[in-house]
Amino acid sequence: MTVIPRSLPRLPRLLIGPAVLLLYLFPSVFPAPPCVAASPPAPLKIGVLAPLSGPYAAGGTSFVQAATLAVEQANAEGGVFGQRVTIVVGDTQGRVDVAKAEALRLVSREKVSALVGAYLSEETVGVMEVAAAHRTVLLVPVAATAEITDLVRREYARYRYVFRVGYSLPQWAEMVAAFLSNRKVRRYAFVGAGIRWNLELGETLERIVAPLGIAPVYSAYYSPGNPAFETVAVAAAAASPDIVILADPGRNSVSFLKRLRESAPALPALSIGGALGDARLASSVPLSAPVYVQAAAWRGVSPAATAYVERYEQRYGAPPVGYSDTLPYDAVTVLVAAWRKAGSAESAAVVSALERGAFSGVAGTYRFDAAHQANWGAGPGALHGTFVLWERGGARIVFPPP
Amino acid sequence: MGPSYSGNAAAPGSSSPLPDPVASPLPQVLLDGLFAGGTYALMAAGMALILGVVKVINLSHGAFFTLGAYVAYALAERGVESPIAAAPIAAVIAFAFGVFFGKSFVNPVRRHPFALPVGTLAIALLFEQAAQMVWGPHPLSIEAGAPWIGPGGLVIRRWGVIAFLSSAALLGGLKWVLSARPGLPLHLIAEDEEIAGSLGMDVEAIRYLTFGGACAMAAAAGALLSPSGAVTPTMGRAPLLLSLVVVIVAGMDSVAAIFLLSIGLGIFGNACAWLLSPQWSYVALLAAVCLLLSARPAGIVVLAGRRD
Amino acid sequence: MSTLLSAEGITKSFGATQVLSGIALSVAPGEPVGLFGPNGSGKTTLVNILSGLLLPDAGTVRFDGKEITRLPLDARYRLGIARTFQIPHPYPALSVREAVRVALAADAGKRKEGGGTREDEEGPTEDLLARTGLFNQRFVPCAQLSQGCLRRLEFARALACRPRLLILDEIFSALSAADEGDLMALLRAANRDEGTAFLLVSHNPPLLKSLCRRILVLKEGRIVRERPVG
Amino acid sequence: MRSAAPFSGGWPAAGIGLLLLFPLSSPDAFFLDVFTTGFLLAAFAASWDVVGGVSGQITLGHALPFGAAAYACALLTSFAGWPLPLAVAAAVLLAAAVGAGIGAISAPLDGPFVALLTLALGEIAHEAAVGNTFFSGPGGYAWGGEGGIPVTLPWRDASPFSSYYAALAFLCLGSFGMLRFSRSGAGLILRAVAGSPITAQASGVPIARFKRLAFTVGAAFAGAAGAGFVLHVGRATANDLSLELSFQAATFAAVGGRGTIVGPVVAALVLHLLFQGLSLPPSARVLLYALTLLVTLRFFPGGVVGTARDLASRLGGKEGARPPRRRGRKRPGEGTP
Repeated sequence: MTVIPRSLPRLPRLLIGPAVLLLYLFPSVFPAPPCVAASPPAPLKIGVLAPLSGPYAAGGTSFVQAATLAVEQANAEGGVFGQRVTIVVGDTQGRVDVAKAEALRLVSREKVSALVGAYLSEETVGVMEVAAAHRTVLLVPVAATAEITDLVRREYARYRYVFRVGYSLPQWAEMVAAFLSNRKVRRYAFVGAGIRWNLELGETLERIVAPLGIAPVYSAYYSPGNPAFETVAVAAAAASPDIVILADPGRNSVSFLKRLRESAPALPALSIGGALGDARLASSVPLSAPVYVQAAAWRGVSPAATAYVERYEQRYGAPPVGYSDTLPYDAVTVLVAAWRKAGSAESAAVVSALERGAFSGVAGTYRFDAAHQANWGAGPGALHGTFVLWERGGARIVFPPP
Repeated sequence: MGPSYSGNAAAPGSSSPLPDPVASPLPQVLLDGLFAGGTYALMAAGMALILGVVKVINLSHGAFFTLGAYVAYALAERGVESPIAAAPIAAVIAFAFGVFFGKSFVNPVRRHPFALPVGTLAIALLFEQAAQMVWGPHPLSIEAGAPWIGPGGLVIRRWGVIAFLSSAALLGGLKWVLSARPGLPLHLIAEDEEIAGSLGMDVEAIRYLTFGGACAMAAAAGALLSPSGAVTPTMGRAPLLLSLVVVIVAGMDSVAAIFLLSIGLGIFGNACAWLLSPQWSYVALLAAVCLLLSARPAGIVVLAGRRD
Repeated sequence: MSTLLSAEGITKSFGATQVLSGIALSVAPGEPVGLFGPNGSGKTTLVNILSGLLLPDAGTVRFDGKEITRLPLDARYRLGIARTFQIPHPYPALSVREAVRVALAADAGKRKEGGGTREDEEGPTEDLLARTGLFNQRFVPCAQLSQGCLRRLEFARALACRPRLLILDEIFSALSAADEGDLMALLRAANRDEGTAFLLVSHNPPLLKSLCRRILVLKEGRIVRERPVG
Repeated sequence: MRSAAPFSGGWPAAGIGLLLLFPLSSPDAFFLDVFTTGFLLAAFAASWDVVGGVSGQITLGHALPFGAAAYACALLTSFAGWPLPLAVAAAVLLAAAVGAGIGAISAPLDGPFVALLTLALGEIAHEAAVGNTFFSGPGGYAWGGEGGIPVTLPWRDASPFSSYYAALAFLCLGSFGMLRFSRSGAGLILRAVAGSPITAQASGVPIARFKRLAFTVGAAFAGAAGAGFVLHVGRATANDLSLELSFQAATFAAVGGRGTIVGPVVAALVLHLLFQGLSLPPSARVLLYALTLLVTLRFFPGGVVGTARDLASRLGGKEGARPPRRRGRKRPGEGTP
């Protein structure tokens, strides 16, 4: 870089040289705008948004793995209107600004026909704004915050493209309540990370089980920064509940369960989806008392579920955990079915197809209510998820009875 | 594997054998606090060595802790169950990495007290991402082994004892090394590099060997503690903060202060979780740190007074 | 006012060792006073207490009749008490000119709150640099100055606030003849022309005799003799 | 730091001109969004440099004023219903007050103790934000916690061009203001305090007051960046108070060059655009980011712009002897010896 001689007039001379150079460079960085597609019809793209780096990479990776499997399944069945379906992945890194930027990339540059994502609540609400602004269908498999469906209800015209495939917090509590009453539990302890999602789930569950004569004897929310597992485990054991409900889908659930088994070997535990659905983790926890895991679906719930689990295990070497992989799988399956039903990938048609249709997925048949929330819950005809019990050989479905 | 629960799906509320209720769980909470303090001390041992001799706040210490845990997991998968066997192997691997980074980065950038910690942060990022690529982001877990039951139903956690004893051993060893004959070079470099250099000591070599040694200590700690929780790429971040607190507040001058402060913080954290609420135990710890820092007279007057 | 600076009953101990026990001294306005004592007699500790760097265990320090025992170093500078350090700590990243401007800015802050602005400082800075013979090195980073120039910079910094009392801690030790000559001339000029009193700490009796009118002798933390110079 | 050598005067102007022309090459909305976030993070990195670079107080809690302003904007517009400009002004004032508070607590400390204290204060704020559900929104569910709080904006979907130019204008104004501050009398005194606190104090500088001033000014600019960020993203989340954000600002300053203000801005822009803009696969992105940090810090430990500036001043002739270019300098008066 030669030092620019000082005698020349300053600003214009300086500006022209590098400006021309970089402008010439930059356009070559982005692909030229796609010219008219003369070649065979370009594949239908689904944008998948999930955290693939940072603390939430575990959930995000199984999210993308399941979506890949679902697309391969759709292509095996001949694709959609004769076109192949592919996914384009955006790493949201667990941050709302990155999630919005990646959503923008998938929609404006990759020209995806629909979005599936994201993983955390704050990421998803950010992506909703992008989907609404660009009128792109967005299927939300995992984020459970009520804010998503509330926005659809209050501003239907803008947010009607958003559908939630996963269960909302009240539905989650409803399913857990059904399981507790089935197990004839009277007193339970509720423990989890001190985040809003857990606080709301705990309050909703307490409200729903009260009329059933079930009450929490201990509830504690530890801070993710310094989770004092031992103290919480000791306190939970001291309250001698019938069961400890562990509302932490992340890695802390394993650590906490180990502490609980050290403090109260005979105390049963229920993990609400996530890490403890992984066979490798469950095998490292003493089974001196039942370890129940709640999942969207499990091997044996339906022939489709069994086929999915076997294909997943054969493809990725370990069976799905039943939460951050099964729900995205169903989201992509529902989307492809909606495309086929609507006869086109155009958003308005797909929205009306999703609003009226019933779509079969691994966890059962999905129908969407006025707030575009899938029909999870304990009622008849609802998607009720599965509760399994870990045993030496593997997991056995215990509720609802097959 | 513990005794498998062969009972049928009887109502869990039925009278299953619970240990006789301890009068009040406070002694158990304090004992667990002791063990938690042991884990902070285990991490702090390596950090103190680096801060004292290499004079760098090593933010990659947590990543080497994670490396040790993954080595223990890999060995457990191949049949070497006990973490105590895994610790030395993890230490050797970490020592090699530590020496490499010590020689290629820490030494050349030593003159810049700000670029160094940021560089160690980049090393931590490197390790976390490499661990995620090799073992995947999913949490992994090693069989923890049943705890011992002490007097009055007191649960003595296996990994807690390991953490407490090995941290006492490591810190004791560090104290002996620094004060006795073989540790003289370390001590001199800690005091004044120029003098040590002028006495013909190869300061450069001692520096990166010490860095490697501290990384080995972190990896050994990671291996020893791996059964206590889940093994994930970002598991090293939480203990790093608390050990950093201990090392800087206790200072390098007394190894015993580091051990006692770690135990104190561990017990204080658990007591807060028990008396206040677990949600705010981390905030209570951090508030304690703020008070400790502002109470510690590290102002200008003291420094200048000593210098003249 | 008969005394500019007065100190009574100054005692200070570090841990077990009693460094100063019951020091009393006074400096009249414009009076050149010397402080002589072997190494370890507590000279530097006394200077640190008088300049506000250290708090005494007991005793009071007054300036212009007002008590300033607990007043910090920077406040005393703004009052007109400037000190130099035996071991200077130069700014690593600032030039000589900028170092002097810092002192002027803080001093200007005394007259009108809000710190000196750039323009009105240009004259005094150049003038001060010229008087202390640092004009040619004004853009040299302080860290690269010779020992002699560092002492001149100490002087410039102290003179920046047109002090009424200068506390000089071994300012002349280990200097070249030229530097020593210049600085002695500068000190005499400040004392004669601007009436600046000074307390010169030194272990060089001839130097003290030639500059001071009265010499205090400090031994084991006490003032043992006071010799007026004829 | 030596005042601007002729070499570095030209480059920022060229850079800004370039960024002004860039949108004319019609990039897609994603790239404009990445640039906009880049400008805001660059302003944040520069505000870190006011505290960590100019006044030499290494802070690891600089996300605190940033997040405080973000949350203030969100709470004031969504909960208290304030108009946006008023909320932003109040947010910046709050951030400055937070900075003054941190400055007051950390003034007596120095070195690693300041870093640790600010880190602890930042983590406390982050825990409070994650664990707290502030209030219930119109839908009856609670806002706050890790989900964050939305900001009620007067516009629905801002056009990428308007947010790009707004952020660029903010960056230019902010950096110009911070450069002016770092080269003002107060900036000079702060660099003196950073260099040798004892000599500064012996020159009559009330160092606690000036250290607090550095924190207040840095926090005010950080707050402005935080408010800008929350206007662009539309939501204040606990990540705005996270340790990663504080470390990111410190990293950009280390790579760019502490104390140069321009250095952290350039480093923030280049690193952010390279690693968010090129949409590399995640593991490759993180590995490349870490390796770039290691290599640049290994060969430019004083920071890229810092080293470039020193190199240029050595190249541009014997700087020592020539006074720097200064507009309208009076001839030095006849100093009477």
